[in-house]
Amino acid sequence: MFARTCSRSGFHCYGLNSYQSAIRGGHVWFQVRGSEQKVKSHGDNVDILIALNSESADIHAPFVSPGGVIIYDKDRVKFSGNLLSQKARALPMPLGQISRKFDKNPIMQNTVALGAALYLLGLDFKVFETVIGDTFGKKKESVITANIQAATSGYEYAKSNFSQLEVTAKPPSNPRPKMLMTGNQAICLGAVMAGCKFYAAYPMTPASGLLHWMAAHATRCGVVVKQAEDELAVINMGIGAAHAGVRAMVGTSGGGFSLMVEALGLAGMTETPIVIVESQRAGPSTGLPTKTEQGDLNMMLGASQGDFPRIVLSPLTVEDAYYATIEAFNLAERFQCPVILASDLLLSEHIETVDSLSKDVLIDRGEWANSTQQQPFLRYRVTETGISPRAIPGNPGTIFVAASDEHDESGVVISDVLAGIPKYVAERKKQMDKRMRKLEVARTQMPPPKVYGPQEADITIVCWGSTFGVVSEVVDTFGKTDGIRVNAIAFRNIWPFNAEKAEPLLKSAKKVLDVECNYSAQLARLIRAETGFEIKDRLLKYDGEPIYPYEVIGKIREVTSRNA
Amino acid sequence: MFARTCSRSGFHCYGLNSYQSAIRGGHVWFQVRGSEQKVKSHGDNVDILIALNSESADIHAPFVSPGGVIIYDKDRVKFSGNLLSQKARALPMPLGQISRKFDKNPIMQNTVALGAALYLLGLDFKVFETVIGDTFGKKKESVITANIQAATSGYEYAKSNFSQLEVTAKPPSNPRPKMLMTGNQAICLGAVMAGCKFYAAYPMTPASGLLHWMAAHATRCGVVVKQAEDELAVINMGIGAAHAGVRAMVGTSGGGFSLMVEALGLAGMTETPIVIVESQRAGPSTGLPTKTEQGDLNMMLGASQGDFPRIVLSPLTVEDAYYATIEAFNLAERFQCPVILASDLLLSEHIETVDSLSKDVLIDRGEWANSTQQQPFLRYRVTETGISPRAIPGNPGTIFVAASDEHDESGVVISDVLAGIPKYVAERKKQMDKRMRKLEVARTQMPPPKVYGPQEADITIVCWGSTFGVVSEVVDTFGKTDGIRVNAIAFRNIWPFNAEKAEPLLKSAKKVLDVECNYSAQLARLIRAETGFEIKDRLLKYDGEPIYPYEVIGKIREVTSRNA
Amino acid sequence: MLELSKYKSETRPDWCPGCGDFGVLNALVQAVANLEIDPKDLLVVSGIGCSSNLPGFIHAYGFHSLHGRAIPIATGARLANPELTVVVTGGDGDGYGIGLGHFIHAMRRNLDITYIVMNNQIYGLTTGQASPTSQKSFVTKSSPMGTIEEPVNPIALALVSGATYVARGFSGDPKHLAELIEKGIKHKGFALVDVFSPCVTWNKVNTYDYFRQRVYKLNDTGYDTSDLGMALEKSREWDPKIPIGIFYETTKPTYEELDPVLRTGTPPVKASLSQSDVDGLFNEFI
Amino acid sequence: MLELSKYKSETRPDWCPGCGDFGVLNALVQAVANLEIDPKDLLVVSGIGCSSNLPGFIHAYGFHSLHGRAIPIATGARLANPELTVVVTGGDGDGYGIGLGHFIHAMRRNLDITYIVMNNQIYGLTTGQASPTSQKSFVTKSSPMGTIEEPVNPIALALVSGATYVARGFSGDPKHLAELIEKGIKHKGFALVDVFSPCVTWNKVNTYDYFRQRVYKLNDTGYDTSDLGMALEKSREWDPKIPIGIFYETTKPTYEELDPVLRTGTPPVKASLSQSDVDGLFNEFI
Ligand SMILES: Cc1ncc(C[n+]2csc(CCOP(=O)(O)OP(=O)(O)O)c2C)c(N)n1
Ligand SMILES: Cc1ncc(C[n+]2csc(CCOP(=O)(O)OP(=O)(O)O)c2C)c(N)n1
Ligand code: SF4
Ligand code: SF4
Ligand SMILES: [Mg+2]
Ligand SMILES: [Mg+2]
Repeated sequence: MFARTCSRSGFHCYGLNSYQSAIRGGHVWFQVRGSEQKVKSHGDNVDILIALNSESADIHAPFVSPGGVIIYDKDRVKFSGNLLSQKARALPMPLGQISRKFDKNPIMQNTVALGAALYLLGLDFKVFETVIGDTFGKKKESVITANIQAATSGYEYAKSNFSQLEVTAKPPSNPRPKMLMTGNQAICLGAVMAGCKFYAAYPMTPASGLLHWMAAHATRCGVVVKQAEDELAVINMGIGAAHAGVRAMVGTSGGGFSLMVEALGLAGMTETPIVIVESQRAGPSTGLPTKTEQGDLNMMLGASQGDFPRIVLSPLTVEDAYYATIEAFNLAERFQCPVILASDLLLSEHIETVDSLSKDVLIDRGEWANSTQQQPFLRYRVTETGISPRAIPGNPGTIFVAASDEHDESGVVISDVLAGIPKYVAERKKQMDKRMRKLEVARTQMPPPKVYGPQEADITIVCWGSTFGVVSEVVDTFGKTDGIRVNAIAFRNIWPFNAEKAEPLLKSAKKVLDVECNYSAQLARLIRAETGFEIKDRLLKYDGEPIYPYEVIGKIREVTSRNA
Repeated sequence: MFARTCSRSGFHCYGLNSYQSAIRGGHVWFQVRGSEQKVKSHGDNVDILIALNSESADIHAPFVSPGGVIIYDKDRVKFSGNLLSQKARALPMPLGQISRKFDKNPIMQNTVALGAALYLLGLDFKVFETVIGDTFGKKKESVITANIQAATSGYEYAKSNFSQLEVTAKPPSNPRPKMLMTGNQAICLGAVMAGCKFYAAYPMTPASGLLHWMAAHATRCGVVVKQAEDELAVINMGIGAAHAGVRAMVGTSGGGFSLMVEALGLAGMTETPIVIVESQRAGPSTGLPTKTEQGDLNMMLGASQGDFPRIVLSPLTVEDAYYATIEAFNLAERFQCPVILASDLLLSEHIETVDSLSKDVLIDRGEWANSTQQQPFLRYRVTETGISPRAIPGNPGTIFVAASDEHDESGVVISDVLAGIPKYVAERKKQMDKRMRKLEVARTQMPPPKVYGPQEADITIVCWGSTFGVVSEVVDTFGKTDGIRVNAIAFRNIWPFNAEKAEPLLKSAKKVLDVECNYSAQLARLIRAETGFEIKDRLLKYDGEPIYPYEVIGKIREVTSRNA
Repeated sequence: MLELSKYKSETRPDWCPGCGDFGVLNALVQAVANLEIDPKDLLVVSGIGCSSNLPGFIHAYGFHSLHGRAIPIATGARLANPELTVVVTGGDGDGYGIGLGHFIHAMRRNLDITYIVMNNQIYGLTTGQASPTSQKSFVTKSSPMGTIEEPVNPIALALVSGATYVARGFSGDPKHLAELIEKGIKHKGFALVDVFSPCVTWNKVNTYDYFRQRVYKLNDTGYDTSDLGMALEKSREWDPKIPIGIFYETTKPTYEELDPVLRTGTPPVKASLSQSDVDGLFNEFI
Repeated sequence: MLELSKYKSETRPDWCPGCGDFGVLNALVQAVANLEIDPKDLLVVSGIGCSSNLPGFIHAYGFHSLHGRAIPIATGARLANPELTVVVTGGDGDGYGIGLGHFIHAMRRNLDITYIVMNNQIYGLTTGQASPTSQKSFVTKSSPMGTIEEPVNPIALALVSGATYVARGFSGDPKHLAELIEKGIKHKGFALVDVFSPCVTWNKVNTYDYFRQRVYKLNDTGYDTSDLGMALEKSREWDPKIPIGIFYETTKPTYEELDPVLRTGTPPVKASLSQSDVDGLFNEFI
């Protein structure tokens, strides 16, 4: 609600929820950063920390920025204050006491604290009221009133007891409400704008948000949403739907993707377009379900037996998630193969303001057989690009069977009685070559990695996916203020890997630093496999937490100072 | 039976069955090569071709060696003979007519033809009789008699109508019966010798042979054999059995391995030792179930989300399959992680004579907690090698829970209420580091790739797994007779990849040729990812057939003649 | 009735001579011909197995998918285009072994598809291992001492899982089988047709003769197909006689009738790709 | 009886206050204490879910495995060491959703393990989506218009799949539940104990009150637990009253008694690693 108040007030903001699998209690906190400029990561410091229990207070107090404050319940939280940095202030408030006046639900404490925060930052209380109204819109009127009253009390309490922050928010001169969404929501919005008509999933953090949004918008957006019995069913349903002709998407995290591996090859072999969202979390295995990581790249690239074409895109920002999703559908249908959208917990679940997204969506459905197809219809016709015109059930004159067994141009399987006969040995090779040719064509069409920051730099950071957030912030801030010039190469269209375009960029860099949220530098390894270029300097994080700007900056200093 | 007659007569031999998924008919043939020397591949040519239908006759006739013969049914097979090479002979026989005298089963035709072959090659008919006796041992006496009579008739018919081959087999001076087995059987034998007590599987070509052998030997070898409902169950049963303390193995092909992906990470996370045989066949997807390929390396390396230790071995020969399996069990328990034994259809199903296998098997069960363990028992104790002493249920004083969630040293999960708290963020990192340290230790212990042939060579062939068979034959024959000196580097302990040992070997080679049975040169890509070394010359085959010596030789000539 | 030749595929079945699956193929062709389903509107989905090769042998759209995954594929296709007639064909290993979970979940959905299982009580394609319907003590390559598990009872499972049409046929009686399939396709909701379809190569116990001596038709006994309790009892009958025919039939709303998007009537595959109220959708995020 | 404290884990359960799973944990502890099972000989296996966290909260060997795979893990462990008491615990999503196939195949094996399902008719850990046992029309995050599938009936499935002990408990009645679990563990063969274990956070329909008003004990009605037909009938009862207790109990040879290796008596984990007749084995290949 706070983030939305900021965005409606025309501020940029970026919010991240830190939570655990367990529903109950645990250590839950939510951090929001707002600014007039675009906010690209969760940042290092917090301006206002709201601590509802002693643990949160102690853990996060050191990160309250100079000039910032910590608001805590003075009756329940024991807080000494000596963990705070010099210029930060501790603001005890009777949160529980005030909130109990309006509702017995302890969540109301948050609302009181939010009210106080609004005052401290000088935000417009009216905007907040509209947000509350919309958030609880479907609930009882009394809930809305109680919340507004609680927030007002917090606002008033703060007003009479504390002074505003020095860094009070100056509303932008021309306040234009901004869109505020999570990466998951951006993916959903992209999908429905791209004409997705089928979404199947099995709940799994951090991909569940996709299912929830899609289920809530099914009727409105005309998407058949199916929660299936497991991820095996999920992807096969998606493939079935795509075979029948709709644009279909499925979503999961690493564990669920593990179960989709066999069917990935099925989509590859039958040349069925399907979009798979893989929102990574900290592994291996069940790992840390509510923590972030970028540890599944090896799996996405290696999944399923044999060689077949697949495409992997990793959106860099919430905004990019919208566009990448649309692109994913187009690529899937153009190349008739599975497309994996590699997200992660940080991207999927953090909330961010986005500049206006284009409503003008280009849809490319690829090549289709027309209904007056010459007979016999060759669904898997060998062509120069490897792309064979598609057809779907219901269409007259294009009857064929899609088979996971190797088949000839017409789709007839050649794995049984025909296998080993020279003519069909050759036929097999032709089909392999045809399929893999699509990947080669796709490779040449892949854009180069995104170069961000100055042309000339002392150090070039290599990253992919959501890590671009913190990296770009460092390029923008540290890179502009410090003597060290920093730029970044962000890999987003990851596979097929366009080595011709990537290699010169890497080779011309003065120093290269790989920044990834995983143990084994999976992107760096991919780069070496495809270009031979080895990135020796690496900032790798795999403790479940996202990478912080100060960590990147520290590493930059280390690398640039060494034998400089 | 023919191969066994050869091996009992003291010959080396190598046999390969070519067949299709369909049970019935199709194009089925079996080729055997025998020699006094070790036979390392299926070879290019056949000495005796037995064709029961016209199709087989036409397809294989061109490959009959000079001096060789084709035996066919003169009543049913239309065979012109002009497909034969100059010095080869066509030998029509009334196979059906003779065989019907003894049994109405058309399979008996084979036996008649085999009898003829025995004569043509000058083999001892008595040895053949013992083989028939053993093969049909459990069946009725009458079956044995019928078979022997049919073979005798064939033998006699050939004797009265044809002359023996010029290349008649000279029995070795000191005929010692040799062991004859398939790769699958060598794996099974290795497993039971290593003390495997649990084998689970779901039928899948070309791994089914493992299940059949194990099921037939369950009682005798004390192995609990479980055919499960699917491969998800298979691997999880294996992990459960290993957790309870036995040496456990599971077997499948690529499609089934796809379903095991999630549990591979479970074994990695819970540090459970398990041996997984992955016998590759031509993919992607269902592909060509009865054809060979080495296309699943990417999958084996990338399977399952996140980073965790795994080990991949690819046996080079049938003999090596025996030793690699024993090693796999030792590595699995030493490093408490999953070990993948990468076989393929060619290795798993071809039959080969092996020199005596050692019965002296070294068993290393790794580190164990003793029962007077200090309390609390730390199952996942952080150690220098990353290896933590194990314990199993039933043992007093070492109670713990194995969890797929991230956990602390004692095994308590830290993914729920504890996640995100700084102490446990650090704990998570420690566990990741600990697990991955095992992989580093394993890496340093991995032997260098096998160098085969002369130290100095004009061209060095890089290969893995069963392809070593044809490659080593070319090194032995062509490499010794032609002016071009050839040697080979065979990768067998594939992962963790020991770059320090591999790189100098590759860099010092004059020319390097990569020979693999897959489309995308998966091994070459791995080598580049790990060493930066790019192998540009490649012989890649992916039409389902194994690589033939003449193909390797052709490629060698091409590469060495180019800018020589 | 359409001509049977309309459904004739260019590809000759590769089944062993005498395989029960021929009878099933013929019965299916007869059924769709009787129902006058245009081949272009018929989608036959299968998994992997000898039986699962069937889609290649009938002239209709087909999807020969993965071992055990035919039902999810069919579900997706049907949800995308409910104007198609969707028939799933496969084996006992495919459907009652590796695919068992999907089978049961599909039945509780009551999606309007027809599932024909060629139950030969063996894994045919992989050359003869025990299947989930293999009788106890059955000796196979994977069970040399005989199987020791209770066989799955697909009829009983269907009855307790919400299937609205549950039948069993015998490929030795293709006329009766064709009727069962025809009714199954006509039935609105999930229809199971389990078929005794002997594997002449690997199952030497459950042969044509075995079944000829045992099967009898429920229909001939004045059986009431609306009585679930009775159906459950009949589903447990095996020795000395085995019932075939329709065990149970009922009417319940189908998934298609209940799904909020499908019940609007437009098949998703024919819906426009663009959103009708883009501005409203975007405004939700402000 | 052993002291309950023997089974006390160092780790405090992280369930929401009031969660039904507390009752199940307590009942399980009571049952194993009554049976005097040494914690070192008890192996508790689970999948993933709130309920599947249970092994961490009892002092015994445990395996907290993958979502839906607890039964195969337990099967492997039990086959390797039949001297262990193996108890599987998990949720409705885990066991009747993603794990449904394993569940049914396990029952037809009649392996001697006890399966306790904390059935809260919701996906708890993932914050409230429809589960396979969610009642029709149930509104959740993933079914905002209400679910449209027939719920799975685990009791009926167990009855037709060969389970030899089939019971249902309620965590609001932990004493009765402890008895059911104790009998289940003592029972030779596969025992299912389905438990109504309310999720106080995400399921506001099937609450303690909901069940308190509806459940009655079969035992109180002079019910005959050996009558499969009657058990099937009872398994379909829901409105207005819901039976709890033992639905069905029978004696059949267990898998352990039939397996050719296990029936020799030595648990594989204690068998020597070396082969007794190496020469004979090698000679087979000559
Ligand atoms: C994941 C996977 N595991 C195993 C196989 C191998 N396989 C192919 S068909 C089959 C069983 C066939 O039995 P069934 O479904 O009864 O069909 P039938 O051949 O008897 O008609 C198996 C195990 C496979 N294709 N995929
Ligand atoms: C393969 C896979 N898919 C999805 C998940 C996410 N997930 C964790 S628990 C759960 C469902 C939990 O429901 P249930 O089994 O009923 O347990 P409860 O939390 O209700 O006790 C899901 C879907 C997962 N861990 N693994
Ligand atoms: S093996 Fe059996 S099921 Fe397969 S085609 Fe032959 S008879 Fe039919
Ligand atoms: S969310 Fe529900 S099931 Fe999970 S601990 Fe809380 S009450 Fe129990
Ligand atoms: Mg079958
Ligand atoms: Mg639940």
